[in-house]
Order: sequence, then C-alpha cells, then structure tokens
Amino acid sequence: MKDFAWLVLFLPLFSAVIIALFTRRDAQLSAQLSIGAVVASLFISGAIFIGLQGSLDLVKGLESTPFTWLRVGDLDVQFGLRLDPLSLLMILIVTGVGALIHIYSYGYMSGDPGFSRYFAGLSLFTFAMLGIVLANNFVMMFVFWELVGFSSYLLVGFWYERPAAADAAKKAFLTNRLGDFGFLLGIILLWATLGSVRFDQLQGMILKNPGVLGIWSSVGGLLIFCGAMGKSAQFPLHVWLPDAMEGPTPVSALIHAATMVAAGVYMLCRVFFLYAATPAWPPAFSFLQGINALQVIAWIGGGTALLAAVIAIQQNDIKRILAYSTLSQLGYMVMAVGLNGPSPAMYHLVTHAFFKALLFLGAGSVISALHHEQDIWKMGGLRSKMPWTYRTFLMGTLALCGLPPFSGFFSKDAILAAASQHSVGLFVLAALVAMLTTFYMFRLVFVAFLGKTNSEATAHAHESPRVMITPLLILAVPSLLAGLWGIGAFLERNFNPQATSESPNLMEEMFAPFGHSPLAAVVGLGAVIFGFSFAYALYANAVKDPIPQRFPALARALRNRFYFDEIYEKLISLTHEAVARLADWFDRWIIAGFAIRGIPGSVELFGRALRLIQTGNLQTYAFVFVLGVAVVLYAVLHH
Amino acid sequence: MLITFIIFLPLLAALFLLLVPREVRWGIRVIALGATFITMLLALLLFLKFQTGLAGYQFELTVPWVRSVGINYHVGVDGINIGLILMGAVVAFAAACVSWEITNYEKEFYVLLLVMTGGILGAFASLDLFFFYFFHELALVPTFIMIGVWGRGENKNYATFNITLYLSVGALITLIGLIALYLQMPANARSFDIVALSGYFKGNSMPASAQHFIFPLLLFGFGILVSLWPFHTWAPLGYGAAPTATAMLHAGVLKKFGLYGLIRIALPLMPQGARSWLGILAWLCIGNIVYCGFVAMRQRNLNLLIGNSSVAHMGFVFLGIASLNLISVTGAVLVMVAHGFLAALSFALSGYLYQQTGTLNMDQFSGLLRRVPFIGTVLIMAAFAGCGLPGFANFAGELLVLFGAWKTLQPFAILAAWGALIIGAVYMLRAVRTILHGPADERWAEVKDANLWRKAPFALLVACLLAFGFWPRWLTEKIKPSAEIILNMATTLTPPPLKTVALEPLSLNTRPSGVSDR
Amino acid sequence: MTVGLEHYLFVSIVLFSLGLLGVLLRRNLLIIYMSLELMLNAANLALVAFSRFNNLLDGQVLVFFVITVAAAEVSVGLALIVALYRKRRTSHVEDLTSMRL
Amino acid sequence: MILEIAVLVVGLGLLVLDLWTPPERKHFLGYGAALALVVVLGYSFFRFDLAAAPAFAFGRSYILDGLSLFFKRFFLLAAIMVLLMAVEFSNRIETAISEFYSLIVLALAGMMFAASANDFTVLFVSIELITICFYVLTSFQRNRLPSLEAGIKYLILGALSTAFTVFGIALVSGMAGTMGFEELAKRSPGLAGQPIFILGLLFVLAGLAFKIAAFPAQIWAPDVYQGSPAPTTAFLAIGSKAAGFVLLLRVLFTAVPAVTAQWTTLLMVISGVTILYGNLCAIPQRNLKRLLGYSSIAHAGYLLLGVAAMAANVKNPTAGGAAILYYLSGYLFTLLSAFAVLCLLLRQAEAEDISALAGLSKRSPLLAGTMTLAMVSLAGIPPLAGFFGKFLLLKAVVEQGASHAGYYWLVAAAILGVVISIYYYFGIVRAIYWPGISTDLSPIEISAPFKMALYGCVLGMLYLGVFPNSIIKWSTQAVSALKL
Amino acid sequence: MEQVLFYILGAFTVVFAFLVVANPFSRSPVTSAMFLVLAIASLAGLFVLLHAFFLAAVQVLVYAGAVMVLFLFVIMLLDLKEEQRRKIKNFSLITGLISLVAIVAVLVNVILRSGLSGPLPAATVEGGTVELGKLLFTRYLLPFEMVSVLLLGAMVGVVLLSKKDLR
Repeated sequence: MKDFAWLVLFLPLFSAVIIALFTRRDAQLSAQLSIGAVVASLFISGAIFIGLQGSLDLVKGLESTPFTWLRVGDLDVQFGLRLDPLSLLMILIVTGVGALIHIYSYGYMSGDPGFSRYFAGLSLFTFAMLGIVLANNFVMMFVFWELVGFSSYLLVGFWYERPAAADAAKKAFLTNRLGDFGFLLGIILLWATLGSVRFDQLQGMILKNPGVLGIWSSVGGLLIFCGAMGKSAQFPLHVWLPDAMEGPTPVSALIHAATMVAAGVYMLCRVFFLYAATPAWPPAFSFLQGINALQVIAWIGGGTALLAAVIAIQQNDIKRILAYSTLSQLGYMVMAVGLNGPSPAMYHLVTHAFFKALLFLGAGSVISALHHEQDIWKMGGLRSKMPWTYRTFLMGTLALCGLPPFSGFFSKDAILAAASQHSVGLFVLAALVAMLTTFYMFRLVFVAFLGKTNSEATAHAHESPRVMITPLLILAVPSLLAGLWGIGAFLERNFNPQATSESPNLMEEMFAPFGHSPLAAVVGLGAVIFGFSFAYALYANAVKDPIPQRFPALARALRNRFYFDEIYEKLISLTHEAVARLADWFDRWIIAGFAIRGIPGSVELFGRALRLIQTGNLQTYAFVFVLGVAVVLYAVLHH
Repeated sequence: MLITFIIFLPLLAALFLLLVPREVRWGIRVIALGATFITMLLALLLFLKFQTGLAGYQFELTVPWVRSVGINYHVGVDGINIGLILMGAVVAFAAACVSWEITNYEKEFYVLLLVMTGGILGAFASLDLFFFYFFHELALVPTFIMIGVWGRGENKNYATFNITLYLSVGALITLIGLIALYLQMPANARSFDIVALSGYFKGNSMPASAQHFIFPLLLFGFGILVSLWPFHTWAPLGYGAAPTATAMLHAGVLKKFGLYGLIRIALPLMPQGARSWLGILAWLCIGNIVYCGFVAMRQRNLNLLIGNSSVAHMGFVFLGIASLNLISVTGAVLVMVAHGFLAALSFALSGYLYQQTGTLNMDQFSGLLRRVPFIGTVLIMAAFAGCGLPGFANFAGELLVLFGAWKTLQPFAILAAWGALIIGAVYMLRAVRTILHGPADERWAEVKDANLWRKAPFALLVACLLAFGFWPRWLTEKIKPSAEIILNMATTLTPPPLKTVALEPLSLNTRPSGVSDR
Repeated sequence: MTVGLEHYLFVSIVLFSLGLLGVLLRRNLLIIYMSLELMLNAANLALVAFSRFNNLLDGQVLVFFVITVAAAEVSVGLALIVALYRKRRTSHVEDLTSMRL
Repeated sequence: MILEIAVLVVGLGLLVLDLWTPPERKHFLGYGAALALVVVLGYSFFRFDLAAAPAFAFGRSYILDGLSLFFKRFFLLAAIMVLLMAVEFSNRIETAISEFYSLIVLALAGMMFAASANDFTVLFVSIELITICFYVLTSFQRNRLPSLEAGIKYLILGALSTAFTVFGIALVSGMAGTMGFEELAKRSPGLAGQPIFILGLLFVLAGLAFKIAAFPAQIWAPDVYQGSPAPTTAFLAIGSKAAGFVLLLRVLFTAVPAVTAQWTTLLMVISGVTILYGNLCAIPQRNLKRLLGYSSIAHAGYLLLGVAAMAANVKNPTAGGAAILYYLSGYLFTLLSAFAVLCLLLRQAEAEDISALAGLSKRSPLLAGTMTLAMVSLAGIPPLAGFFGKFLLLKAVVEQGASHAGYYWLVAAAILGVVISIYYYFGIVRAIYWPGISTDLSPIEISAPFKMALYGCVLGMLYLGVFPNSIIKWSTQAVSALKL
Repeated sequence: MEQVLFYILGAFTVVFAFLVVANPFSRSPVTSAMFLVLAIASLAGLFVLLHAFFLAAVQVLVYAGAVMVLFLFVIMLLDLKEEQRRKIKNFSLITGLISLVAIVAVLVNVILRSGLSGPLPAATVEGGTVELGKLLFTRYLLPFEMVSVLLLGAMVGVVLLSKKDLR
C-alpha cells in the first residue's frame, strides 16, 4: 500500500516527460494525459488515505521504501515518502484541487499555442508539489522546493513574450531563492548539529532532548522559516506574489493560491517539532535573548496579513485583489503557526485552498469572458451575465470572509482562538485583518458583479463553458461544507494527541467555535459584519472609487503597495548592482587591464627597447661584445 | 588495455584523417564523429565495468617508457577520474557533433579536435606525472591553434594570445612543481609514477620545507589552468573567442585537469603544504564564486557570461578541495563532472545562437524562444542547471560541497551558498529573460531551430546532466573510496615512525575502504 | 730591472688593446682588419713568451698555426671586402646597416 | 679518424668532379654528396660503438669517445639535410654550386674534428676551419647585399672572437704549461686561484660563446642569420652551434672541471641572460630568418641551462649533459625542418617577412604542417622533441636547486623565456593558417629526395618526442665520457 | 743587452701599432699598412729575443711579406686614396674608450696580481726549424693537415668571392 505513494508522486512527472518528449504537437492528447495523470494520482491518494488513515499518527508515520540518493560520509540522503495524516491530507488537497484546475484549464487555455507546454508545466508542478508534501527529509524537501519554484517560474512566465510576465517570473524565482538561501543554510546547520536530515530522526532527537540544538536552536528555526517566508510570500519577501498574477489564471489559482504558496505553511507544520526545542541564541545574538523563533514567526505572519489586507483595499485588478488576499491569508496561517498552532494553520490552509481556488477560477471565468479585462471598474453587473460564476464567486467570498457556516469561518476562528490565548496584540490585529478582508472582498463583489455595466466588453460577456463552470461548482461544495467535515478535529488530534476528543456530531461541529472560544467567534463574526457594512456604504452602486478623493495620500501609497518594489529595486541596485559594477570594473581594468595586459605589454616594450642594441652597426656589436666580456671578467675576477 | 584504446583511438583517427583528401568533406566528418562516438561508447563501457566500491586503481596498464628517468606509460582509473573520462568522451562526441559550423580548413579542425580529445582523455587516465602533463599539453596546443584560426570576434587575436600565454605559464609552473616533486624521491627510487610516489610518501613524509615550496607551485600552476581568482581573466575572454567545439572541450573537460591534479597529487602528497595553503585557497575561491558571479551579472555578451559563470563554478570545486573532508571532496569531483557537461552544453548553445544570428550580444536578442523552441528550452535548462536546480547533476555536487564546507569553513560556505543560490540565479535568469523572453524580434525571423541531427548533442548532454542529477550515487559511490584514501593521506600530518601504526585509522574520515554501502 | 714574462705580457696586452681600439673606432674595414691582425699578433707574442717561460715548444707550434690561419683569414676577408666594394662602392662599416633591429 | 677522412674525400671529390659535370646536372653532385655522407653515417653506426672506451691519437690531442662519436653523427646528419636544402636552393645561388656543397662538407669536417678535439691546438684549428668555411658560405650570394653584409659582419666579429680565443689559449696554456685537456685537468685545481689563468679561460669561453651565440657574444646572430643563404643559416644554427657546445663541454668538464665547479653562478647568469635576450628581442620581429636568429640565441640559452646544471656536479654531470645532447638532437630535426620550409619559400621569392607564410597551408599543406610542427617543437610542447628536451633540461636544473637556490631563479627565467617564445612561435603558426591575404597562391613543388628528407625531419621530431628512450640512452652513454 | 733590445723593440712595436690604429697625421689605409709592417717586424725582433727563431722568420715572411702585400694590393685595387674624414661620433668614441679602458684595466690588474714577475728561466729549448718541424710532423700532424684543408677552403672561397664574372 505505502509504495503506491511513489505512483502518486511520479504519475505527474511521467506525464510531463511524455508531453515534453513526444506529444508536444498534439495539444489534446497532452492535456488528456496530464489530466489523466493527476486524476489517477487523486484516486490513488484517496485510496491510500482511506487505507492507511486509521493506522497512522503524526509521530510514527509510515514510510515507503526509500531510495538512497546520496550517501557520503555522514551525510545520508534517502528519498522516501513519508505517509502520515498531515501529508495524506495534503496530497488529497493538491491532487484534488489540482485535478479540478487541470480540467478547468482544458477550457480556459484552449486555443493557446502553448497548450501542451502549459500542461507539461502543470504536471511538473504537481509532481514537485507532491514531492514537497511527501518528503521525508530536509534535502528531499529542498529538492522539490526548488523544483516547485522552477515550475512556478515556467508557468508564471508562460506568456513569455509579454515583458511583464517574463519579469514577474524572474522576480518570483529570485525572491524565492532569497528564502531558499536561508532554508538551505538552516538545513545544513541542523545536519551539522544533529547529524541527520530525516524528519523522523530529527523529531525524535528534539522531542527526547529539547536542548539538543544548543545555541543554534533559534537561528536554525528562523533559517528554516526563511524558506517558508520565500515560498509563502511573507514580508519582506512578499513582493513576488502579486506580480506572479501575470501567469494564466488557473495557474494563479493552483500555484499562487491553493498549493505552492501554502507549501511554506505546510513545511512549518511538518517541521514544527523544531520549535519545540529550547530557545537559545549564539553569543553574537545574545541581545535577542528572550525572544523565541515562534514569536518572530507569528509577528511576521501577522504583519504580512495586515499589510496585504490594507494594500488589497485599493487594488483595482481583480487578480491582484485576490493575490493580496492570498498574501493576507497566508500571513494568517503563518501567524497561526507562530502562535503554536500548527493545526489551525493547516486547517485554514485546507479551507483556503478550496475557496481561494474557487475565487481565482471564478475570476478566471470573468477574465476569459471579458477577453482578458481585469480592471474591476470596467466590469460591473456581471451577476446577470454570468450567474453561475457569480454564485460560486459569492460563496467563495463568504467563505473567505468567514461567515458561518462557510468553511472559512471555522478555520479562521481556530486561528483567532489561538491568538486570543497567546497574544492580545495579535488577536486585535487578526480581527482587524478579518474586517478588512470582508471589506475588500465585498468591494470587489459590489463593483464587479453588481451595479451597472461599465464597459463594452462587459456588455457582451457570456457565461463560461461547462468545462470551466463544473470545477467551480465542485469547488463550491467544500468551500461551503469543509468546516463540517471534522478536518479541524482530525488535525487537532494529530498535532495534540493528548487532547483526544470524541468525534463530534454535525451540530456540535457547527457550533463548536462558539463553544470553546466564544470571544474569538464573536469577534470574528463582528468583523465580518463591520467589514460588510463599510463595503456596502462605500461601494454599493459606486462607479468610482471614493477613497482616493478622501484620502489621496493613503490611496496613492496603497496603490503603489507601499513602494516596496521601488525600495527593493533601490536596495538591489545599491548593493548587488553596485558591487557587480565595481567587480566588473576591477576585472576589466585592474586585473585584465593593468595586470594581465600590462605584464606582456611591458615585456614587449622591454623587448623592443632591448633590441635597439641591434643597430646593425658592426662596431656597436663589437663594442657590446667587448663590454660584455669586460663585465664578465670583472664579475668573475673581482667578485 | 581498454583505457589505452580510449586514449589512442582519437589520436589514431587524427593520424588517419591526415591521409584523407580534404575534398572528401563527409568522409572527414564521418571519421571524426565515428571515432569520438566509439570512444564515448568505450568510455561508457569502462564506466559500467568499473567495480564500484573498490578503492584502488582498476584497468591499470604499465609500459616502461623512459627507464633512466623513471617514466612509465601508466594508465588506470579509480573513482576520481572514471567520471571525468566518461564526461570527457561524451563532451568530445558532442563537440564533434556541433562542429558542422566549421567550413574552412575542415580537415585540420577535426584533426586538432581529435588530438585534443586524445590528449584530454590521456591526461585524466594517466597515473604518471610525466604523461599526465604530456597529454595535457597535447590537448592544450590544439586549443590555442583552434582559437587562433577558427575563433571569432574582434578580440580573437588578443584572446588567443592571452589564453596561450596564461595557460602556458600555468602549465610550466605546474611542470616545475611536478619535477620538484619527483626530485623529492631518493635518487635511486625516483619515479614519475603517481602510485609509486604516493606509496613512498605514505611511509616517508616529505620535508616540510619542500612541501611549502612545491605545494604553492602546484596550487597556483594548477590554479591558473582552472582560472582560480585572480588568474581567471583568460577564461571568459578565451571562451568568448573560441570556436564552439574548443570552448566545449576546454571549458568542459580540459580545464578540470588542474583540479584533478590538485586532488590527485597536491593534496595527498603534501599534507603540510596543504594545511598552510588551503586557507588562502578558501579566500580565493570566494573570489571565484562571489566576485566572478558579480562580474557575470554585468556581462552583455552571452559567451562572456557563460565564461564568467564557469569561472564561478570552478570556485565550488576549489571550496570542496579547501574544505578537505570526504563530503566536500566527493562533491568537488561531482561538480567537476557535472560542470563539464554543463559548460559543454552552454557553449554548444551559445555557438548555435552565434551561428544562427552572428552575434552574441544579448541586447540584440529578444523573444528567441518563439523562433528556437528546442534550443531555447535547452538554454533554459542549462541556465537553471547553472544556478543549481535540483535534478541536474550540478545541484548534487554543489550541495555536497556546501555540506562539506560547512564542517570546516563555515563563513565561506555561507558566502558560497549566496553565490550559488542568489548571484548565479540573477545572471542566469537575466540571460534567459533577455535572450528568450520578451516580444519576438522581427530581425531574427530567419533563425531556425535545430533539426533532428543537430539536436543530438544537446539531448545527449542534457541527458547526462539529468542522469547524474537523479542518480548522483552512480558517481559518488565510485568517488568515495578513492577520495577516502586521498583524504587519509591529506589529513595525516606526520606519518608515524612504525609501519604497524600506519595501518590504524588516523583520521575521522577513515572508514574501511573497499566496503560499498549497498 | 730584468725583463721577465710580465714585461712581454704587458707589451702583448698593449698591442691587444690597441688592436681592440682600432676595431672599435676605425671606420674603414681594411684598417679594422689590420687592427684584428694586431690583436692576433698580441696573442702570438703572449704564446711565444709563455713558450719561452715554460721552455715548451707547443706554444710556438700554435703560433705557427695562428699565422697560417690568419693569412687564410686575411685572404678571405680581403676578397670579401673587394666583393663588397664592387657591389656597394664602399668599405665603411656605417654603410653596412641594412639589417638591424 | 676514418670518418673525417671519408668526409674530406667527399669534399675534395666534389671539387674535382665539378670540373667534368655539366652545369645543368650539378645538383646531382649535391645528392651524391648527401648520399656519400649517408654512407659515412651508416658506417659510423656499423663501425663504432658509443659505449666503447675512448681511443686517442696524435699524443692524445685527438679523442674518439662516446661524446665525439655522438656529435660526429649529429654533424653528419645535419650536413646531409643541409646539402639537400642547398640542392633545393641552388637556383638562388648564381654560381659555383658545387663549391657550395664542397664548403659545406669541409665545414662538416671541421666540426667532426672539433668533436674530437682534445687539446687547444686542435680546438683552435678546427674552430677556424669551420669559421673560414662559414665566412665564404655566408657571403655566397655575393650579388645580394645582405649576404655580403652578413659575411662581413661574421668575418669581423668572428675574427675578433678568434683573437680573444687565441689570446685566451695563450694565457691558459702558458700558465698551465700544456695544451692537452687531460693534462690541464690535472693541473687546473692548482691554477684555479690564478687570476691570469681564469682570465685566459674566460677569453676562450668568450670565443666559444661566439660560436654558440650566447651572451656576451650573441649579438651577431640575427644579422648574420638574416643575410646568409638559407642553407648556410641552417648549418650555422645547428652545426656551428653544436660544435661550439661540444668544445664548451670539453673545455669546461674535461679540461677545467675544478674551475667550472666554481662558476655555477656565472653559467646561470649567462644562461638566463641569453634566454631572456633572445626571446625578448624576438617578440616584435617580423623577418623569419632574423626571428630564427633570435630564437637560436634563446635556444643556446636553454642548452646552457644544462651546462649550468652540470657545473653544480662536475664529478658526474651526466643528467645535464644527456639533456643537452637530447635537446640538441631534437633541435637538429626541428630547426632543419623549419629551415627546409624557409628554403623552399625563399627559393621563389625574396620575401622573408612572416606575412610571406600567409596561404602556405593552401600552397603546400606538407610545408605548412612541417613548419607548424617545427614551431610547436621549438616552443617546447608535446609530443615533439622540443618538449622532452626542455623537460630534461629543467629537470636537471631543478635537481640542483636544492644545493643552490639560484637555480630556481634560473628556472624562473627559463619559464619566462619559454612563455615569451610561445608567443612568437605561435605568431608564425598563426601566419600560416590565419585567413589572411596572400598574393601568391601557386603550389610549391618539392623534389622527391627533399620530400623524403622533410618527412625524415618530421618523423625525427616526433620519434624523439614520443620515444625518447633510445636517444636518452645514447646521450647518457655519450656524456658519461665526461664523467671523471 | 737583451733588456735594452726588449725595451727598444717593445717600444717600437707599441708605437707602430698605435700609428696603425690612430695615426694623427694620416688616415690613409696605406700608411696604416706600412706601420703594420713595421710593427710586425719589431714583433719578429721580440720573437728572436724569445728564442723563437723560426717563428720570427715566418712572421717576417708571411706577415710582413705576403699578408701585407695582399693588403696593399687590395688597397690599390679599391683605389682608396684617403679615408674620408668622417667625423668620429662622440658617442662611439666614448663607448669604445670605456670598454677598452675597462678591459685593459682588468687585464693589467690581473697581470699585476699574478705574480709573474722575475726573470725568465734559462732557455733549454730553442724554437728552431728542426725542433718545430719535429713537433709539427709528429704530435701536431693532425692540426697541420687540418690547416691544409683550411687553406684549401679559403682558396676556394677567395676564388669564388673575387671572381669578376658570375656565371
């Protein structure tokens, strides 16, 4: 059974390879292959989940037969697939959402000249993402981590002839690389300290002796977090995600909403045992004494959530709004991890995957209907033109805002609850973010779907074909109901084996949030109501955004995303570009010019000077000869 | 015997080519391709027949050559050079494949190409210092001539002059070092045989003064040959001017000679010299990785960029050597092999683009991916392999080097990781962005993608990169036992007075040799 | 003061130096050639003086050869100078600088 | 002695036969002479053995040992090739071609005597025999001003160096009271502190330095090489130089080893300066023959490396000596190849500029290839003879580094020289193959015997480089004659 | 007696040699040649003083006779009446003198340091025709024969170089 997991992993790769090598010319066949592979993976994952679920817990996961990738000295890297509730849940999400998006793409991308290439990329991505999920050790995770980045690069830059897309792809990859730099150092640090890269061995060592990491525990934890920071686009590495919306919309849905960006959060949950180690800092960082890694993570997550939510208020591109919303929700999840709550984080990750994929696909449906118009102020009144899209989009919005009984309510509530237990500041922040979320989402809905038709394209819009609508409908189901499936409890059980509770029944499940943390539930609900009211007040039937008139400075700052891109550009040109310029100058003029050109040059000059002796005059020669003899005589006889 | 075939097949083919009239163009090409192809198959056979896990030399052959001086024709392979030989043979075949771009003096070109191939393979297979050097020079001269005659660009003459003088200096310094090494043996037992030398110096330590004198000679002699910072400027310049096949063979294979020499000769024979010089090497290799990475960021010419990046990659090997532990040295050897494939691939690509467009100035290009989907895809793969994407062999090697380096040279490992992950990615992606992405330029409407035959060398090289990227153990398992022996010698500072003690493990890295892991 | 080997050697050296002076300073090839003969004669004198000093005749035999060889050399040299003069109408060294650097 | 007599018979025979040979068939005389010398060479292998004990004649003034035999064969080989070259070159020599052959053979006889010289008288007479023949050979194209100019320069400077030599011999033999080398060797330890003896010795060495074109008497070489007819230049560069070297070895290591042992520094400096002078001046040179002139200075310097190494260990100087002999052998084939190509080129045109090589690869791939190999070998790059020669020389020098750190500096100078030389040798290769503008694209015809000789030279270069064993054995045997 | 003769002949030799090289009154090659004859003749006198009778005779016969006649002959042939009074360049004068002075200084210094002063030993051998002839035809036969070859070569060369018409 457990070795079938290899099949789950490799089916998509297989399809990617076949498409790349053989079926590139046959677009339909390529698409079918790719879809077939991911659907097959989904079914196998389901089977494994059902077959193994009961027998597993988070500490004693099963492992499929490993494959020794590298073994040199005390570095032993065995690629194996770790099967435990966490990874099984995640592969279901990845293959499930992935399968729907594959199918949706079949309609969305039809007619594109790069159809086969697109599906090859999608399959490659699925492979890489599954690899991250199933990885049993850090090196393997890093390998797939990079591969995910690469496939994201390919897909974001899918329309490579558009400069914006090409630049966005580059930016995404490079920003991720910054995070990976820390991640890799973290991995090496852990390996150097504990001598292993395997999750289960590391976990065992740290749980047995929390002080085993010594002074490196906090640094190591934060370095590992750097990886998550890049992939999950946390401040200050968040800048790539909005730009990545230049990719095709299904890609945005799959990679930049549901799965890849969640990888960071998943990874943090996967290695959460690291943060159980006794916090300590090396002497050089002793001023940080008293701060532990989790706090840093929580505040970075919270900050990202707030920052993104604020920026989202003033975005006008439908995909960018969703992108910032994704950022904000990712911040939420990271904050949850930081609040010692991996299970709420995972819970929110799961529900978010459903409703954000739904939202993106809905946005994609709109965009394709409007012939790639993305400005919400040029939409309006789409409710009647695209009823199914509208309905499902609205469901997604409600789920995102966290209105009961939509799934988002439950997961968000879990996070709020965690915050309320640990930190007042973060709790307030989380509530604020929840309110802002409702505000900008309803701003979107009001402007784009309700109100009057604002443009020519919108007037001629039609509902999307069935192949695109079906996935929307399917995704709408978990968006609505996932909160009632016991995912939260399932996770809680696995992360906190001590707090085993009976599986609750449906009604209990429904009202559970009010039961165990009423404050969080009420505040969450209140935030939704406030947010909605503001949105309604400002944007119901609005044709123009009122905020820029009232707060011009604020709006400008928000539209320009607080000038992060500009600042970074300056920073890079001040550091790397300047150093590169200096190095190049040094290379060109000092090493290659002065030293390398100079030495032979002066030698040649010397030669030219020397041969001036050869005047051609016999007597000069005689003179030189005699002088030479005289010198030798003098040297030998009077030394 | 097999190794001898591998070395001499190209050389004999070169001789045979001399007899073919130059009008028979296809004949010349077929002979060159055939010879390199068979060489490649033989090298593959050698690789497959090599017994993994054994530490000593295999397929040894010794023929006395100049007895009075103690020179033997002695060839053999162990884990360190088996991969290099395979890589060299594959790259040679690929280089012969891409040489369709040559139109004038075809015959001479292929003769030189074959001589270079034979020299390269001989240099890596030789277990005798003299032949080691001899074959290297044999390969070096064709390089100079090829760049001079078939090179390109307005800098051609200067580049030829530059690379010739630079490499000659490096080679001669090395030669002096090797001779000095040889003279350290007692007069009656002098031999250039590496096995004999290691055997002797295992039991009798070289005087410290000699080590401190010879080690830097070898370090800098070899260093110049491998473009160690700050002796690196010949590389981008020379490769920028070189014809494709030459750049592939030199940057890919021949350049590794110096690194191979350091690992094979300098480290094990002169542990004390190594101890005092490796710290400096660590600094210099940061010059390679970081500084040359930065320089590469500023290049607008694709060949100069690849050249600088190849210099930067050499830094990882140097770092691996400087770290002096099993993981890093194994990684260094792996990087050598991987970078061989990669450099050959990169230069083949740039050669193709140059042949099609007549320029390598990246600002002239835009959106070429539309015109040349295959070449473009391979270029993307090469770029990502160059910035250490998993799946390609480079990643495995660099990973090992970084892991190993962390043990002994932490700050350098951090800088190297920065160079590998960030700087490398910056310039590689910029290149891809400028050349392939962006709106398609009408100027290049005539540019054609490779046809099936011309795809072959690219496919071959990518396949090799991927194969060793997926299964690096094919190499590491072979490298390990040999690297262990070298490290044992390199980390044993003073040999014990009694033979009995010498048998005991002396360093942390000692593991029973000859035991394979699986 | 008795005349000894030293005195002969002094004469020889002076002769040698004068010859050298001629070779270095005179422009006419013929005179340069004569100066060279002077140098050879200086050597001859030294040889004969040493022969007397050592009471050995080997030195004198060598002088015999030197004289013969010098004669041969002179004949070849003069023939060359004549050939040059025919060709170039000069016998000055400054006129012989077509090959230089 | 039989070899020299045979050679003299050939030389005189040429003069006699010339009287009955019609002008259009005179080139057969050249072939005939070459053939006769081949027979002599073959006979030398058949009759004499390198390892045999030395034989003496004429009161030990003539020695036949390994060293002399080696050099006799060497000179014979050189002369054969030069004769063939002269045949190819004959249409550039307006008159008296058979006298040209004859003088080459007479000079050869002088060299062979020089190889056997064991006292100062024979040394002097053989040097003069060589030199006087070369005076004539140099100015043989007397209608060409450069040839005459070269002749005059060689004449005056040669005579000057002769004067120094004779004066030196006078002082040395006078102080030692003997002409014979072996006798001198016995007395030299006592005389080593005697300044007048040292002075005389230095004068002798100055004369020999003139022959081998080494510092301080290197300066004539470029002009004379440039002006002389190509075959003469070849013979001058290889034969005359080698004769100088055999005499130098005899004087330094047979006659005055005790003094030589004190002269390591002097020899090192001379060697280093010679190497650097030749190579530095050659960098900007465009005239091929002149370039080879400078390069021959540099090669004299490389050969002196071996002498310097030998001086550090006069008791057993075999390593350095064998290296010198090996290097000379390689140099023989290499230089003769280069000059053979030049001969053919210059046969048709006066152009001696490097650019005259442009298009050679099209005109005659064989010549182009030969020239390339020759340059590569001169630059000291495997697998050709020049490489192994330099290798042996450097090895010999580095070996002495342990005793005297100056040898390391010498090695550094040698390396600098080699690097510089690579630059200009490759300039020549470049001129051959670079796509340049060449006006003349007519194919070059090569006669069958000459082609064979060319192949012989190329094979020699390759054989020496790839299978150095036998030559090393011979060199070692030859040089062990110098062992005390 | 011998001493007086030495000083006279020595002085003659030196003075005549000086006049060959640097005659302040005439730059004509003919004058130089005539003084060379005189110098050589004085040298022959010195040879006699040194008991080298045969050589003295050879010196006079070959040098003063044959060689100098050859010189004069060539001078006449070339019709060189007077060396043109080209100005000697200061540079070459200085350099020439420097090297000369350098070498003379070394030579003189060496002779002085060598301790060769003191009278000559009694003459036990005479450089007469018989003694030299014996040596020449026994121990020195080889160089003697070589010189004959040398003369042949020189003869061939001279003929070739001076033959008027080139055919």
